[in-house]
Amino acid sequence: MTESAPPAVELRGITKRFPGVVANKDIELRVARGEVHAIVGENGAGKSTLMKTLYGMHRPDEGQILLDGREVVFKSPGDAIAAGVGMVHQHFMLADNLTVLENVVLGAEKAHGIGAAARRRITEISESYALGLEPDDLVEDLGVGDRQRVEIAKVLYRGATTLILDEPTAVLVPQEVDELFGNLAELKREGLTVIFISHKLDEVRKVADSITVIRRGTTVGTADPRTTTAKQLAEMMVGAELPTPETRTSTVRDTPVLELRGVTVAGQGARPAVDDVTLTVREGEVVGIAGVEGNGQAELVDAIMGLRPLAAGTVVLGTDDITAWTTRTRRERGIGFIPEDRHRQGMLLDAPLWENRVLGHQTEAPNARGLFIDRKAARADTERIMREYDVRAPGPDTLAVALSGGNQQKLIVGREMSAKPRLLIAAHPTRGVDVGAQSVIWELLKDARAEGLGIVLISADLDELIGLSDTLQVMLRGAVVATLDPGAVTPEQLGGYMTGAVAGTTAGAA
Amino acid sequence: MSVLRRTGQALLAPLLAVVIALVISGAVMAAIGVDPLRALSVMTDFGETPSQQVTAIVVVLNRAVPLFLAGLAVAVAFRMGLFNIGVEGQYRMATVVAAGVGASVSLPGPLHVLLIIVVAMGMAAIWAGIVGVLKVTRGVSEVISSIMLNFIALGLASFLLTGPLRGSEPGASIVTTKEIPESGWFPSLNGVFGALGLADPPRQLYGFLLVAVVVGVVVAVLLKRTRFGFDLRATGLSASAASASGVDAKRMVITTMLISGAIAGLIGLPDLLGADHNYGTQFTSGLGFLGIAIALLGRNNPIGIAVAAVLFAFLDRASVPLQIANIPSSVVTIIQGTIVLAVVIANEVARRIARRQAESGTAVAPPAAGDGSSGEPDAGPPSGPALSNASGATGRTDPMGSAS
Amino acid sequence: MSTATTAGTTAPSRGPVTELFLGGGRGRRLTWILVGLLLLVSAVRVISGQQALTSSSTMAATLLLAVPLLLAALGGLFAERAGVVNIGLDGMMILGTWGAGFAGYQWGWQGAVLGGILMGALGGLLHAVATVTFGVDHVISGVAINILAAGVVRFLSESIYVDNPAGGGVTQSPAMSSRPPTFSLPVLSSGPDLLGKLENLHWFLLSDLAGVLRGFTNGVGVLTVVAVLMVPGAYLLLWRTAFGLRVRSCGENPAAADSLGVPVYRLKYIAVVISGSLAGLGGVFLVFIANIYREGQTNGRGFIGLAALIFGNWRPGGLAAGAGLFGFADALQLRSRTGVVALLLLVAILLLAVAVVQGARGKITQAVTAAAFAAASLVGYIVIDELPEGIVSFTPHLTTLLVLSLASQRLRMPKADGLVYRRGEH
Amino acid sequence: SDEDTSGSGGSASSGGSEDGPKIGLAYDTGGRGDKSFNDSAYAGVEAAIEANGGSVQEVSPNSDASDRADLLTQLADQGFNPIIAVGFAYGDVIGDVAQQYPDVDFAIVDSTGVDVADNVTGLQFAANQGSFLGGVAAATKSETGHVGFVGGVETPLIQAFEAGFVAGAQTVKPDIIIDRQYISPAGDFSGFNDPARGQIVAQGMFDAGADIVYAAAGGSGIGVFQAAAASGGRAIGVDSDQYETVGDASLQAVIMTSVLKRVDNAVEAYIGTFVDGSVEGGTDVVNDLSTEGVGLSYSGGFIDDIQSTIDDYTQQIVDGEITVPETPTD
Ligand SMILES: Nc1ncnc2c1ncn2[C@@H]1O[C@H](COP(=O)(O)OP(=O)(O)OP(=O)(O)O)[C@@H](O)[C@H]1O
Ligand SMILES: Nc1ncnc2c1ncn2[C@@H]1O[C@H](COP(=O)(O)OP(=O)(O)OP(=O)(O)O)[C@@H](O)[C@H]1O
Ligand SMILES: [Mg+2]
Ligand SMILES: [Mg+2]
Repeated sequence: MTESAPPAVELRGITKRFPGVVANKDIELRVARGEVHAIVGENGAGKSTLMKTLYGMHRPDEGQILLDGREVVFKSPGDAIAAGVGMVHQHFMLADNLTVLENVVLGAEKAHGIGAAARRRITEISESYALGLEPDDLVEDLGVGDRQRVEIAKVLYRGATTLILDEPTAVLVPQEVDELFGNLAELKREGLTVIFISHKLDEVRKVADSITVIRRGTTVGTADPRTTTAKQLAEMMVGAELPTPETRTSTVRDTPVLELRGVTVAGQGARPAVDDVTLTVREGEVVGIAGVEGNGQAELVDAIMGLRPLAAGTVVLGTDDITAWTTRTRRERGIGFIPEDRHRQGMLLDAPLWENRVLGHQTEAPNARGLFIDRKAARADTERIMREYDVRAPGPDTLAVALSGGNQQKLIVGREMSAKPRLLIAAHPTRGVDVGAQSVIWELLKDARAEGLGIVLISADLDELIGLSDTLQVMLRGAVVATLDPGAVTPEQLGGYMTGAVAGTTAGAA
Repeated sequence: MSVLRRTGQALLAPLLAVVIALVISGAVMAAIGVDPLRALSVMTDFGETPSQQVTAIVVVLNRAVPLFLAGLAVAVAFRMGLFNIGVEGQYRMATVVAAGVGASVSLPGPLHVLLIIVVAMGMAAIWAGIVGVLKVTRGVSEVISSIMLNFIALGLASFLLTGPLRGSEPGASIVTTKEIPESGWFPSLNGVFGALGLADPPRQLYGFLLVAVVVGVVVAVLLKRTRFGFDLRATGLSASAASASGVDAKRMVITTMLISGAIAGLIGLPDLLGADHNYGTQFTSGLGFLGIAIALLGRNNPIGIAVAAVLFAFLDRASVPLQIANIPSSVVTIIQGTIVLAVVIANEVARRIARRQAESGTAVAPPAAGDGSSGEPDAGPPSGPALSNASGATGRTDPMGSAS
Repeated sequence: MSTATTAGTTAPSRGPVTELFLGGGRGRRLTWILVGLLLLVSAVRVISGQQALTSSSTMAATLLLAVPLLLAALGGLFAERAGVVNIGLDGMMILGTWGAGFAGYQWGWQGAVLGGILMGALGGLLHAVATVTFGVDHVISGVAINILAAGVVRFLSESIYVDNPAGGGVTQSPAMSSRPPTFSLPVLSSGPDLLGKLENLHWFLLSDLAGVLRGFTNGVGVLTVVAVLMVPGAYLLLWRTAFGLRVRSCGENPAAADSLGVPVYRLKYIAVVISGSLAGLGGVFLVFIANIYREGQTNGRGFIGLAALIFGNWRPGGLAAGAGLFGFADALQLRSRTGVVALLLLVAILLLAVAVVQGARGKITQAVTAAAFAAASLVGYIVIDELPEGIVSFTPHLTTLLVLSLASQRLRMPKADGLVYRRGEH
Repeated sequence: SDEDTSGSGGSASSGGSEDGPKIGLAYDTGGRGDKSFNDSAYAGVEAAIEANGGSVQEVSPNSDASDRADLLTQLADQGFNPIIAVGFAYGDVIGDVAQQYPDVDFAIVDSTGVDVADNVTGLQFAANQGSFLGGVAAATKSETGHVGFVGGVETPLIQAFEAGFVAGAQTVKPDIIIDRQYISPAGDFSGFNDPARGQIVAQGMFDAGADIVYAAAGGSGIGVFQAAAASGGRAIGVDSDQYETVGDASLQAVIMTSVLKRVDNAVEAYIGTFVDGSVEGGTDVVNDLSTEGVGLSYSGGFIDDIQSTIDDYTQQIVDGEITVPETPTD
């Protein structure tokens, strides 16, 4: 970090406009060689846009990009790759139906072909950075963590010297995050430069050498992670206090809203995806389900929602055995649903907001009148939700796709809450949502809980899980392996249970 | 002001399409030494006498009615992401069976017609239902099964016609079913011309036009206003989101195919009930495929489909006067092809222009500014996202199929 | 795939017989399936006395009927692997027939090949321009191309062939000025024709095998040879080369490919143009049979090719099997109405096997359904002598549909197939 | 209306005098250039114009042939008279149109004018008689005692060809083997336009031992000729003298004869009666062996040696000693 050496990456006065939006305005960024540089900012602040510019995915309307002091112009990612810049996208850029090898060598076939030489090279990379990749695995069979390592392998395979990671930790458990940070440290030692985006400010402070804060498309300043607190960072980002998910006063009542008895869901192979799960959610209780992604949480949610047939067991809502009910009936009778993947299950991206407000509540007031949809009432109610839940969009006729992820999520939360559910299934309710929106969503969940709502909370964010839950259930290979008291467990301990490092007990159950 | 701009943008695409189609067709005609203007005047010349003009209109409308129904049948399925390429076979089966049943019963007028309509809709719905059932229970792609069922319908109709339902004399050169008695005919609308003070044309304007209009309105209301229509469109936009919202995807596939098929069953009836009164070897085929083009042209929207059907019918009629004016009638087919292409290309171009306009117009910070105008350009989806989904669903064995 | 993995994990508990049939990977399994089928068909032939089932004549016809479908399906493979749904295959095939006819009467069969490929490629190019550059929905564009192609060839014939001294007319071209060469295996299927002699003995299995072999080796046209070689060729190109990987990545996740510097648009263009060329080549094949271009000659074969592609799970071997099955059923129905009835016996036996297997697996409903259909087929076989033309005509289509519904395999299309890809918006 | 704007289409003979008939000619699908009955009809019109003056306007139906009625209507509206509809497919619509234009004379090829309208004349052909002779020729010339019949589409019209062919062949050789196969069922007209299937069907017959195959299959017939050429067999053409029209020397060598349907003669004669003013509507003109409306062609000289046999049977049919069936028996 000598003063004289030019920065590895320097962005000067970058401006990028999209139709109707200025995503980046006059951005300045300096990243020194061999450092881990974090970029933080609200949802929609323009972080991804900036990184896409640096990676040649689009060209800036104004401004310059300098690498090691020399100005470069990238016409395509190919140019960026050639200049040693690699990027791991927020949404993985992987072809599911191709193998790890094919995904890695794609576009870089010149280096080692697509055959044995390439396989050797990938194994080499995988071993030296402990990525643990099998070249011939189909990507669709891999979990999130592995997918991310494939992404990293892709970049390393191309000999990148500057690595961009867009929200790499959003979907990882602490152990995986630690592994990732271990990998980053390894990269740093090799002299690679890492730029990474995250909403988890503690994490940022832990791993970054320096931080740039972006607000509303423009740089508001840089911060030193050693001297800046998370609170200060958050204030720079939004001018608001850093929220915490803490809820310590218990509101748990006696009446159960949901009982799962021996719920089993068939899996792909011989092993069931959900294995004999029994648990109870009471009124006013948040039951957190912890688990590394792919351990049956998604299937469990599907089973509760009636989206997947049960191989065995019963689901009881209140006093009703709902095992044979359709998804629609379940929703009508008081189950709210915030799905894990809002683009896939929560929204009609190409439909206007008011239709998205109707979605999932087609048969309920104020959306429906008899067999007809009440368009007027639905529009009006959408406007109410937008107001009450601070959904920032031009109006109820805006297409959902035009909203940022956080705003989409707030609309979903508002929609589900509006139906006054008895039970809420919330899968990753704040994933990829900025701190401001996060606190709004947390507050909403807390308020609803206080009013007697039972909540099943699934989250990869362990702080959120521990902070919000009254009871924690840990899932491993489809089965509940531990029931924990969130008041007495640290994220690290929890991570141990999730990965199976600590054997399952019912430690300090409430 | 903004209303003006909005209507301007809404009209931009169709206008552009017309211009593109005219330019391309004009170029083609010029290339073969035909004066495009003369061709245009021949095409739009509906004759000198009032009777000829009204006849021309009748010819166009009579042709448009089945095309409209075909487009509608395809569009309903398209809207939920199903590609019903099997309309062809559906209406063929419907028509032959309805003709057979219609000829073998005697009922008072309206009941007789009603029976024929119900039989036709039912038969086609069953034929389309097979596609739906195979898709949800066996995971068979609707594209492949409906292509196959088209051929099967062709053979089966031929078997029925030449076997059990044969009504024509052994020597007759056209094999037909028995003629439907007069109580089963659909009265023509020619009385309307008299009422309007127009000449009574020698050709009968199909009374089935009214049925088509009613069906069009019902479909429009069904799709736009009802809960069912919402579920249907939601499934088309995102099958996964729809099922998470409580739509029973399997049932939806079957119901939609049944509705699409039932509409397809009507396609052959204008001719059957209004003119031929029997089904024969010369019965008009190919309407199912044209229906796909019509649906696409009309952007899966009943009004658009009506316009598209009339346009195609108009072009079809023009092929005769073109030949008489010594202009190759294949020009018409080329125009039809270019128009379909032009419309969709125009939609794209118009969308881009609108975006660019918005871009230069609004240059302020993130979309937080909620003044309503900045988001406008996105409000008009290009050719209907349902379409890209429809093709996306082509042959996909989705989770529904795997559950069994 | 899933069966392969289960087989792998349960390997130790398997007896030597199972090992013989199911071990040794895909190649061995395929061989056994083929052998089994031949045995079955052979048995049915002997029982029913329908020599047409495995005669070399039927096999040659199968080949003739299957090759155009195969070429169209291969065309579809390239387009759809690159993410472009090509419902315009039929239109491109029509253009190919016209091009072949036009070039063929002037420059002989080599000219016809070029002419057909060129015209088909033009159709593909148009599809690429519409779908890739303009982002037009693939189905729309394909349908438009089908309509357009029919108009264009009629129009071209009208302007070129009417009053052309070389002959031809609105609906047909003059005859080709030379014929493509054909090949036969010396000694075995020509000259002494040993296979032919063996076939005529009507021995169980041996004669059937001879019939099949002779059908595939006697008087086979150049294009047939080329088309058959294209099946492994397409596999090698798409799965074993960098180009193929890139093409497939465009069909699976174009955004990912783009982010790695793969020129997605260019590749889609190339793939769709190849697709059109192959469909056009299918058209050339049809022209070679007739020696002229004739309007309506394709007769919907492009659509069947598309079906074969889906049937074959977007894989070269699979689509070849689909085209072959269709071609066989079609050949049989064209050759012999009574032969088709024998198929009922075949179906009955197959369904009975399905019933037994399903029953053993404890899937009672499936087993009963299969058994019921087996019984119905058997009754049909016994009762029916000859089917009416209308019914016979759809044998191949019904067969395809039945096999698909029975196999109920998990077909998997390329993930981004049919989705319009727009890079950013700028 | 005949400005000279394009070289194609009906302007060819519009040089005819103003005072001759303005003939409207509505083709069947395929239109002019089909080397078959559309062309034959045109040849008849041409000859008639040669003789009587006048002009012709040709029209063809659209792709799904849904506009046949409109074709006739517009021709009538434009003042064409007489109007000749080529092909039985017009049988469905010609009655309605003709009744609306009682002053125009209509003729329809291959269908009936009886009980249709007073101003419609049917120009019919005893195709079964011609085919009978074809059967005679095939049976006489066959060395293997095995012949074949390939029908395009299983319509009554083509079935009449089959019936005549079978009767003729069996009359000569009662124990002859006759393979019979259609390419597509009734209502599916692809069988007239699929040479590949024609080839495959015929090849099957040749492989099975047939040496002469009769192709009553429209455009698919060329496939039959190909099969004949490939197997060293022979074929019989249909409608027009296909030896002359096939335009391919190697195929000429296998076209032993063609069963002619003299549409040209019938059309020319009809126009003649029109000019004379002796048209009788509501009737059929049957063109059979007695009027030489059907017969065999001798181009290529393949059947010159059996001409006396053919003539003999012709005479028997004309004399009514042999009645040729119109529908096939199994
Ligand atoms: N292709 C695009 N077209 C139009 N607008 C876009 C496009 N990409 C991004 N935007 C807009 O630009 C702004 C910045 O988006 P960007 O993705 O850079 O935000 P971000 O900081 O990465 O947000 P997040 O934290 O949610 O990932 C947003 O308002 C977004 O709507
Ligand atoms: N074509 C587009 N048109 C309009 N807006 C777009 C377009 N593409 C992307 N955007 C906007 O850009 C934003 C950034 O896109 P990105 O893919 O990074 O999602 P995101 O906002 O981070 O969502 P999430 O938090 O769910 O990951 C999105 O919120 C979306 O609203
Ligand atoms: Mg982002
Ligand atoms: Mg985000």
